[in-house]
Amino acid sequence: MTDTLQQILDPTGNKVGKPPRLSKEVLLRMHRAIVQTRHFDDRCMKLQRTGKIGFSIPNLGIEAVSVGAAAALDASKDWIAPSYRDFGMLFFHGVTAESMMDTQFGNVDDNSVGRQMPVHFSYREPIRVLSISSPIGTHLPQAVGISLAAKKRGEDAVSLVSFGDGGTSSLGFHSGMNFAGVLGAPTVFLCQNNQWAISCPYDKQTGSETIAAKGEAYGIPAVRVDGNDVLAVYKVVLNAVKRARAGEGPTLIEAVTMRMGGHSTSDDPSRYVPKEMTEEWKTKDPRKRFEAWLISEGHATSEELEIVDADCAEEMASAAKAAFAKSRPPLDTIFSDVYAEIPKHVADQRDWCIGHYSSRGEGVDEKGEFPL
Amino acid sequence: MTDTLQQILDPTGNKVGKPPRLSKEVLLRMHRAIVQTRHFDDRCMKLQRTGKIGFSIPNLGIEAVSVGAAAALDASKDWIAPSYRDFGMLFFHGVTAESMMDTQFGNVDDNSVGRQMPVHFSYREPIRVLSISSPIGTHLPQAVGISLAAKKRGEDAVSLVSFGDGGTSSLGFHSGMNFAGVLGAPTVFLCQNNQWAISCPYDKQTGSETIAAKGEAYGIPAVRVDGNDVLAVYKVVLNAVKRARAGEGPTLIEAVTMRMGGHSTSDDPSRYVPKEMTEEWKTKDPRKRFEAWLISEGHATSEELEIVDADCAEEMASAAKAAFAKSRPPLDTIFSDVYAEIPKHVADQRDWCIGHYSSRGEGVDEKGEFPL
Amino acid sequence: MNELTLVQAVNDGIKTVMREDESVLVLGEDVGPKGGVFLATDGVTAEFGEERCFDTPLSEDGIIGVGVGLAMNGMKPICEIQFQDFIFPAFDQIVSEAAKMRYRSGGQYTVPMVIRTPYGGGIRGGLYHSQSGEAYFCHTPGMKVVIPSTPADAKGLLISAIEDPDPVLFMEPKALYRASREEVPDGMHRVALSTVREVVAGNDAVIFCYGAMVPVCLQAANRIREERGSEVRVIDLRTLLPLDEEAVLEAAKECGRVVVVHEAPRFCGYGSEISALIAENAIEYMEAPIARVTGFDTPFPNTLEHYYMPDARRVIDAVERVLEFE
Amino acid sequence: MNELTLVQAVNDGIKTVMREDESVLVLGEDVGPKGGVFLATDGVTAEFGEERCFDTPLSEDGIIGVGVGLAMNGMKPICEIQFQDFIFPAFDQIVSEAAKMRYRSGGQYTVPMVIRTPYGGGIRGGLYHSQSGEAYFCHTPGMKVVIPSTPADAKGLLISAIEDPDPVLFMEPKALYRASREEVPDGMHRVALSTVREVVAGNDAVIFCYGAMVPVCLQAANRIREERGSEVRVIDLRTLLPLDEEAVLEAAKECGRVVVVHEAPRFCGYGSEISALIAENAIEYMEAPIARVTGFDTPFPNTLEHYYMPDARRVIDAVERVLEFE
Ligand SMILES: Cc1ncc(C[n+]2csc(CCOP(=O)(O)OP(=O)(O)O)c2C)c(N)n1
Ligand SMILES: Cc1ncc(C[n+]2csc(CCOP(=O)(O)OP(=O)(O)O)c2C)c(N)n1
Ligand SMILES: [Mg+2]
Ligand SMILES: [Mg+2]
Repeated sequence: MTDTLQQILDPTGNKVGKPPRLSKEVLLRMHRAIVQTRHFDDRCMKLQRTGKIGFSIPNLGIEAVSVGAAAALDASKDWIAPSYRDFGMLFFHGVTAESMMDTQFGNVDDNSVGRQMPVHFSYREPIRVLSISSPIGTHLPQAVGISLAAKKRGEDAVSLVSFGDGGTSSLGFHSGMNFAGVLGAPTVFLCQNNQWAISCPYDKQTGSETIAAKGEAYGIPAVRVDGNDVLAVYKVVLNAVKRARAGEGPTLIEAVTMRMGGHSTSDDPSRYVPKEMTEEWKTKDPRKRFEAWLISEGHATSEELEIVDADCAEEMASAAKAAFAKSRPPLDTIFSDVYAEIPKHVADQRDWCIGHYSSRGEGVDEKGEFPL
Repeated sequence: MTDTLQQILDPTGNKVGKPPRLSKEVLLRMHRAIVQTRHFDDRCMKLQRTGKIGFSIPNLGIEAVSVGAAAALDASKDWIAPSYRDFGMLFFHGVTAESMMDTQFGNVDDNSVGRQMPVHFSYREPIRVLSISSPIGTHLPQAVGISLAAKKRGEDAVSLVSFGDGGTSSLGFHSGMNFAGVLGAPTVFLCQNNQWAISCPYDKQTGSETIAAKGEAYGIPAVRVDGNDVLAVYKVVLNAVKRARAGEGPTLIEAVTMRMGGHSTSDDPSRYVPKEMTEEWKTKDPRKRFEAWLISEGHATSEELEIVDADCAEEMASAAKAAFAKSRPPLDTIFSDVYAEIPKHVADQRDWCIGHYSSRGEGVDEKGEFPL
Repeated sequence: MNELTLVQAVNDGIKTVMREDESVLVLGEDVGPKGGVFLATDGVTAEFGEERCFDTPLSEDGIIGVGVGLAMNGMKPICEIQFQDFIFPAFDQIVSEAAKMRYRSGGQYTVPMVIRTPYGGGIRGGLYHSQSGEAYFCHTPGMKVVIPSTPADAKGLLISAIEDPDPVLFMEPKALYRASREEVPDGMHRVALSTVREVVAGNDAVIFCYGAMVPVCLQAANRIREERGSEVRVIDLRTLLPLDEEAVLEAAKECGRVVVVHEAPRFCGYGSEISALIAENAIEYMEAPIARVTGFDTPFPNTLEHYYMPDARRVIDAVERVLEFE
Repeated sequence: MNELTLVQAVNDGIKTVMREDESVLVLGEDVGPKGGVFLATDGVTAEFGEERCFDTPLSEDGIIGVGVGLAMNGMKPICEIQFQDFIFPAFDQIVSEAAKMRYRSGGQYTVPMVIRTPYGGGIRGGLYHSQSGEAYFCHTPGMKVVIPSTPADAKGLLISAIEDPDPVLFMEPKALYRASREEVPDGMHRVALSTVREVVAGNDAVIFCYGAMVPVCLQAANRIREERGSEVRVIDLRTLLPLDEEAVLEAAKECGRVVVVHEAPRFCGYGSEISALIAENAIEYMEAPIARVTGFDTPFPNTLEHYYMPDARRVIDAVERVLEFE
């Protein structure tokens, strides 16, 4: 089970396994989420190159993992603890591009109130998306605690936690998997094995043949899936979610894929990624494969898909425009949310800060209003 | 390989596997180290009960793991990073009982200069024994670094790191195993699976069937051995040492055993260890088994073994007496060894401290001399 | 009311809240059937079952990380770290996660969690069973840090900490666990966080202290009164973060002579913040140097620990120096 | 001599020592072919091979833990932590192990290791790519903590740190990595640890600072001289632990008016130690409150980071308050 790579569509979109039963509507939502992610990435790359945002994370190549996994969750009760490379999860569940752009710009409408870097999303609606952290791996035990809380209350909610191949070396992988294995937590561990952790290749990250092989160390069943096959990802995640909901405990899923862009907008992968490797993986593109199948099954025509493409491009352009137009968060947001109630020393610093910068004529937002 | 329990002697001392080739002299050294450990433990328990030392760690039940493993090392070049429950490793390599008692008393001759609690031994001679730390698991990556340094210099030294079943949950287990697997470090990882981590039983420590199963997660070959069979432990550790020396990388060994006493002299295991479990393991005693075999093979007579027993009892009594008679470390040892050179602020504190306590007539050692 | 030791008061506090609030859980190493190595959770599993008080694997990162998750999803975990010296594997989960969750999520996610841990010297614990790491956590916005020094405060502050909506590190002075007994109110006894306690009144000088140093400073103040008639105020800070800075400044201004006492090393210790606060906001009231009586800037020793830790005589010396300064 | 930026000077320092001493190794995330995310190790693997400069798995605990072992067995590892914000998973290995190894083994084992890490704000890094955690490490006896502020010092202090027999945390102000260039001596240029640097002379007041705050304070002192003719001394502390306390006290006594500046939060920050030191040993020389100009007691924000970090204007304000105090 841990050795075979689960696959439903081969790289050309031919069926090699049994596709899951999914309505046309859901299939097209999945497709749209993939296309949205691509255009969001493109837009962010442009915004970063023109200095409008500082940073972003390309998803190119791994979109099927995010989208296939997200589609297996029930937004009314489940929790997602994503990696920073999971934009497709948000799109699938209906987070708006504008809201995500708000985070990219760190403007007043950003859910993290301009405190975090771009790509560190946080949502409670339309699905609970854990506030993303930069330190790698910390969200694994958290996802375990979250699902355990649900289990203790007798709810059948599950948490899905997503992380990279590099993330398997973190403390959180070890403690999260260990606690989940012992406590039978209803958590789905999804490793996006995209072959690289920034510049570190898989074989310098772990001596293990596969990531899936790591499950046994914790008594957690594991499965490997072709991460560029959105239907296969959906299917294995759905099985894991069902197991978790039924009280059968955690599952580890290794989705084998490839990071086709740089690590981030600041990275130059040509310094370390062999060209042949990129070339080879280009033939396995997750979007092309899925589109070929959608067309061959009669779920969509290629004209319809082109319209989706144009639509998503436009969606991202206007989302960026809207987010860019918003003001930055007001000065007092530096000081709020440190605690539920603001302690006196922090309040004093806030008052001093506002007084100081207003006496300098600064701290005034783009709209010309004093930002408080 | 990881599922079968390697065994040479069954609980009654019958051969069920092929004994390693070992000289009578070494076999008797191994035996003596086991007996020394027992008597050292007994003596320490008495010392603790009478308030002469604060604390000790009983080795009862696990002596064969320590001794079998230590016997596979070459004292001229190898390094031991022991757990705090490995007294037999030191005895086997000829550390004197008095020196170990010095640590138990934290007196002036203690290698840690009375800074650490009892059982936190540290040696460079007769074999390099890493200064034992209380925080669990920190010594695993250190042992990897140590062996890696040797490897980088082209030496064939290996490091052996020993830890408990509880230790497999620590950060250091994950990072140490991971780095060793990737870097091919010549480190032998020896897990003393004695079923308990203080009061936490094995099945609450990990969801894994065995500790050996954890090797694959790091690409490290693993083996399970009967930890109460000193010959079998010796054999599997020797194989691992040979692999490491030959440049074939790390091995994980799970020695299955049982902690027959309390976790420490402060612990009352009757609160949590099921009686039947203790009863069952009593029949598997490592010393009895080894002695039966030594006698049956003609390496010793039961009279000779009785002499060893009496001898070791006497050795521990006089070691304790000698260590007890020594003075405590002088006051300035609070301040030395913080850095290679004492910085001014620490020197100032030292001078103040000595001045202050001598003005109070304190800081004077038992011999009535000013301790500096 | 019952006469309880400090550790019994902690135990009573835990059980009292657990009876009131089903969402309160206990997790940590050996907290279950064994009742914790100091018996702080004695009988908790017996009364509330394994679902609500459970042993964990040996992983502080896991204890706190899982605790953060439990707290984010409606539970109120009380995480025990067996000795404060073993909290460092969880440092990232505490300072990067628990402390920053509310802030980084714009208030969408919060971590109402208590981390209980025994700290401090005096039990011959050497380097790793004696440390006082409060300063590490007090430099971490988003955390609250509480240290009781009496049984009644231990219960009252612990209950307030559990009810607090933010992560609280609750450090228990293990040297005082069984040092004395006092009457501890039954039921949901609360002591407000971020309030100090005047242990002894006085206006000639003030000693700021907390935890196991409180009885030491009390003894010092009493002896100074007996020996030279000076009235030295002793303030038990109780909550180190967020500190009641006004109370500290007021006492400093009223007394004009200040001594700060803690067991932890001096350099960048918690005492330096108290000194700095006063030197920044009330220096003109100071009639003497602001003295610190602390552990030394070395790791914690074993055999000689009683020379390392401040005792009444060392406090008296410092107070006298401060009183005599002109 | 070459004109180098600060990060180039770090690179030059690493290569220079590696040419001299075969036991020096570099390990960390992305330090190999990529040359580190800031290019501090650019070309090191190319020149010295993978054996001496190698990428590690994503585990700071492993980087430091393996580094400690390498150091114990004759190597001199330079461990890179990609951002100081990510050092916390290794906190236990640093404070419990590296810092205490010599002490607990009675000098039998030592850890001559350097931990290099970029720290501080100003690059729009938000909560987790901006922090200044020096105070956490300065409260840890056994550690040395060094922060350069110029290219020449970066090279000279780094070489001294590598040659030092004890573990050194070497924090590099990433905001200054490419801020300017200066001539940096070739070869084994050394700057002694535990010595401060006078950046500007003056006797009306003194500013103590380090790292990225040094140019900010320099600018403040220049503007104060221009605007009001006061001569403000600026001292770059360079080594935070062990601190040259005498130099600090001497400057404080000579100037009588003190401002301490850092980016990290104020509460229990490094600045509190400087204040406390002076309040304890030189209060009678103080003619004004000891002021601190610091980051706020909140996590580090992103969009508004330039309101969070002290700038020259904030420093000037504090110095003026101190100068005008009567
Ligand atoms: C604890 C920690 N160390 C280092 C980093 C810096 N860092 C950010 S992403 C990354 C690589 C992550 O690789 P992987 O987990 O495979 O995810 P991917 O980027 O490939 O999706 C590193 C080293 C970090 N964020 N956190
Ligand atoms: C990081 C850390 N957490 C907790 C402890 C307290 N503690 C000391 S020994 C121990 C149990 C260790 O069990 P195991 O590793 O199985 O070794 P054994 O005692 O059985 O030999 C615990 C929890 C510690 N020393 N270090
Ligand atoms: Mg990756
Ligand atoms: Mg054990």
